[in-house]
Amino acid sequence: MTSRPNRQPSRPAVVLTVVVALTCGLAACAPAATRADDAGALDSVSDHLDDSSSAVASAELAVRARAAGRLPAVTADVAVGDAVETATGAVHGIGTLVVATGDADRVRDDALDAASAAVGPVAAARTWLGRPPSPADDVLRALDDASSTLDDASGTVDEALARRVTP
Amino acid sequence: MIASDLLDVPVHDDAGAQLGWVVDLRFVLDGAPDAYLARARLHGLVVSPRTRTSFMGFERSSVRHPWPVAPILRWWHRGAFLVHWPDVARVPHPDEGAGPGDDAAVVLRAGYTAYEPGL
Amino acid sequence: MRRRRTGSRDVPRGPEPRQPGRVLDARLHLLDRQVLDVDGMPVCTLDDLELEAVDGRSAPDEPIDGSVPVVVAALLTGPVLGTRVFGGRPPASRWHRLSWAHVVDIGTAVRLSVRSDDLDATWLERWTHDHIIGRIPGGHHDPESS
Amino acid sequence: MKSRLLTVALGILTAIGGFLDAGDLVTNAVVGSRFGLSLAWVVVVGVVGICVFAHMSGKVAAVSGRATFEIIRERLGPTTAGLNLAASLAVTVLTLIAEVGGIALALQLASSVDHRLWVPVAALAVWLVLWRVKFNLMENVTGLLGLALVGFAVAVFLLGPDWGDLAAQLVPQVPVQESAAVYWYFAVALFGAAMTPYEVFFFSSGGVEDRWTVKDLATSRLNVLVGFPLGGLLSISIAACAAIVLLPAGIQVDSMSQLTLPIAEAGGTLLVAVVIVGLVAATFGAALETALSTGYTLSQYLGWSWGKFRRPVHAPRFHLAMILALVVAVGVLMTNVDPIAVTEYSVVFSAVALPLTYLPILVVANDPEYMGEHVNGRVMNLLGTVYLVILVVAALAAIPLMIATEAGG
Repeated sequence: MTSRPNRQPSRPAVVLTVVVALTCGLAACAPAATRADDAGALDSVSDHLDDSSSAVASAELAVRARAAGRLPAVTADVAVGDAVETATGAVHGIGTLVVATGDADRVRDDALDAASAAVGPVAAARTWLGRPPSPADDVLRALDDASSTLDDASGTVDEALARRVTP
Repeated sequence: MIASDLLDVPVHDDAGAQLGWVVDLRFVLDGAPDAYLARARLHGLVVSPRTRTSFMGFERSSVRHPWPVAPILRWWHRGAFLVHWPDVARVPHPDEGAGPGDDAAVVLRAGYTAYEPGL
Repeated sequence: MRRRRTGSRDVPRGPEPRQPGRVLDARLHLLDRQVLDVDGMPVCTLDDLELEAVDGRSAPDEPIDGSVPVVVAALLTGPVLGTRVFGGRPPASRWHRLSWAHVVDIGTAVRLSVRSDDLDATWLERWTHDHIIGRIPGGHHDPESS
Repeated sequence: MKSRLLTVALGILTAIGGFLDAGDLVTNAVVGSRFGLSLAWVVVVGVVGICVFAHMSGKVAAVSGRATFEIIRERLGPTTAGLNLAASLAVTVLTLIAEVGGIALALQLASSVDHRLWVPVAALAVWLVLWRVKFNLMENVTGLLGLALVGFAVAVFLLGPDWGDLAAQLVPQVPVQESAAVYWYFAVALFGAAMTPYEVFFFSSGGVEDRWTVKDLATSRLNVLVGFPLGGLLSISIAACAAIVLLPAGIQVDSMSQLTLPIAEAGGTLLVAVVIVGLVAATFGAALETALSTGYTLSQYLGWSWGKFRRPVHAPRFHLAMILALVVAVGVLMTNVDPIAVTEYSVVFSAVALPLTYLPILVVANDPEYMGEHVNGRVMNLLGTVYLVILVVAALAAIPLMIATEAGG
């Protein structure tokens, strides 16, 4: 086969394809959790705490709906199962963050405690779903507590972030 | 010879001046009748002076829509012309132009005539 | 401005005389159109055109100039698509030809007078049929009858 | 006369049910839970756009008998059309992955069997339908069952929200807790979800499959103009459900199960069951459409025989392409990716690939050689051109926004 330079319009096109493909690939792979600087890390902690709160709230809604007989057992189980996954994912996310300064480290540890403490009640909600019907009060109370602990932790992170912006 | 041996190839006049690029081949079905259709005779080359990109033929048709795509393409290909096949003096060999600087081109006869390309 | 052009920008153009037969432009009316067989079954896309001297005395790899009238010998498909996109030119032995004599009509698709199954150009279709799709149970089932 | 009325009604109902896919479901729920209804205007813009281009491509298919990708190849030439093919195939396969994952997630809701186990089953079921079932039957059954998603609209009423408050959310504005970049990122995602290119490939090829003629144009126009806006309304009601129940609770949607929580609160077990049927049908229908679209695009670019109306042995490469696409989808889902995440990416990349698909349709719809007397009118051309500008802007903005916001972080 001979190559013919007067077919060149195709070459920039090929290069363009490769560049677009690479950009897309990189964009898709860009890890969100590994941010070097502390402000970024605290942002991540805040995001993960939001995930955790979202999981607790989902579990709470599912348990309430199940207790009221408004949600089929299987669906409730899936919803709470997904919440457990999200909650553990958040713990993992916060735990694997790299923070440099002691101050940020302390905030992170508090957040990690709050997120870890939230996993138990969510998992307990799933256990409750699997058991024969019983009042959901205990489960809901535990979820409520976890929720307020998470809110407190979120507040601390926000304060720490605000301190960074206005030293 | 195949159509892509001609398409996108630069066009020079007999003095070597560049006139544009072959953007299309015009056929006329007036040859000897074949089984169903008359044979398609290569009637001429459509040459566009400004671009060799393939295009949608807006400068050869009366279609004016969709705006602004049609007007832009029509403007881009302004000055396109048709040369009849007998005015083509030389066609590059398919292997020509393989090396850089090797300028394979369709060369037109001296005193060639340019026609309106409209269909 | 990077203009390498030395010729005149806009050559004066005379009006094109009326042609005695139907006028077709390769890119506008032929290339990349769907080719259908006699039963309306898609055969291929028209990837390129083979041109030959009207007396038939021209080699496929040789250029022809304006001293000889040239006609379309065949519609080409297959590997010529790859070379149209990426440049180059496949050897003439690898062209899949559909003779111009089989062309019945040129409209929004190009229609042939022969059956798809009888053409060399569709060997891959037959291979896939024989070796893969035909072997899966139900491949011969007519979906319109269910 | 009666049977004609029935056909029209059936067409509209199928268009409503068939409008929603995993991309719409997930994106609307995510957006509703984070932005309330402040992005609902994007759905409206997207629905008008898909109406314009679906109608145009359907008209081209009916008048000329040529489906969209044949036209893309013929008008743009092999190189540009080849790039377009690569982009469209990538996006369509990504969407197919999302849909098959969506079926699995929806089935999990009804069975609590892990969705990873459902993936091969779902893919096999999709393939069997592609292999055996008549095109019309496939369309109508999935479309009508997909109508069960009306449950979301019902839920909005049962939740009895403060309507004034809900209407106030409709004003486009960036919520305080979100940044402008994230807002616009989700705007592009919603737009991409509403206008995914596969819908046009499917719509035009489906027109050829159904052997549409000029006489069917009025029916097709009615289906599109009534069915799609109603489908869009369902999209917005999903966002509304999320905005009413999930947003105040601080829940960010990251799984399909969360979609059932507002439904449970509103309508109880029965409505949840109905909606789950709708979720399965909508994702299943969309999986069929995307799988077919991979076959359509590839076959039409290369001139292969295609179509579900043919016996598989008469369109072998078309069927092989769909089988391979399904195998790829199962393979990717088996790597344990999150189908929801795949869906979120697929709608954004859809937005990137859109202009290349829509430009050739607009050009051909104006070409008298293809369309004869049915060339576009002024209004259609104006709309088409306006949308082309929007599409280009969305396509150019999509990747930078994705990088800047870390995919909506």
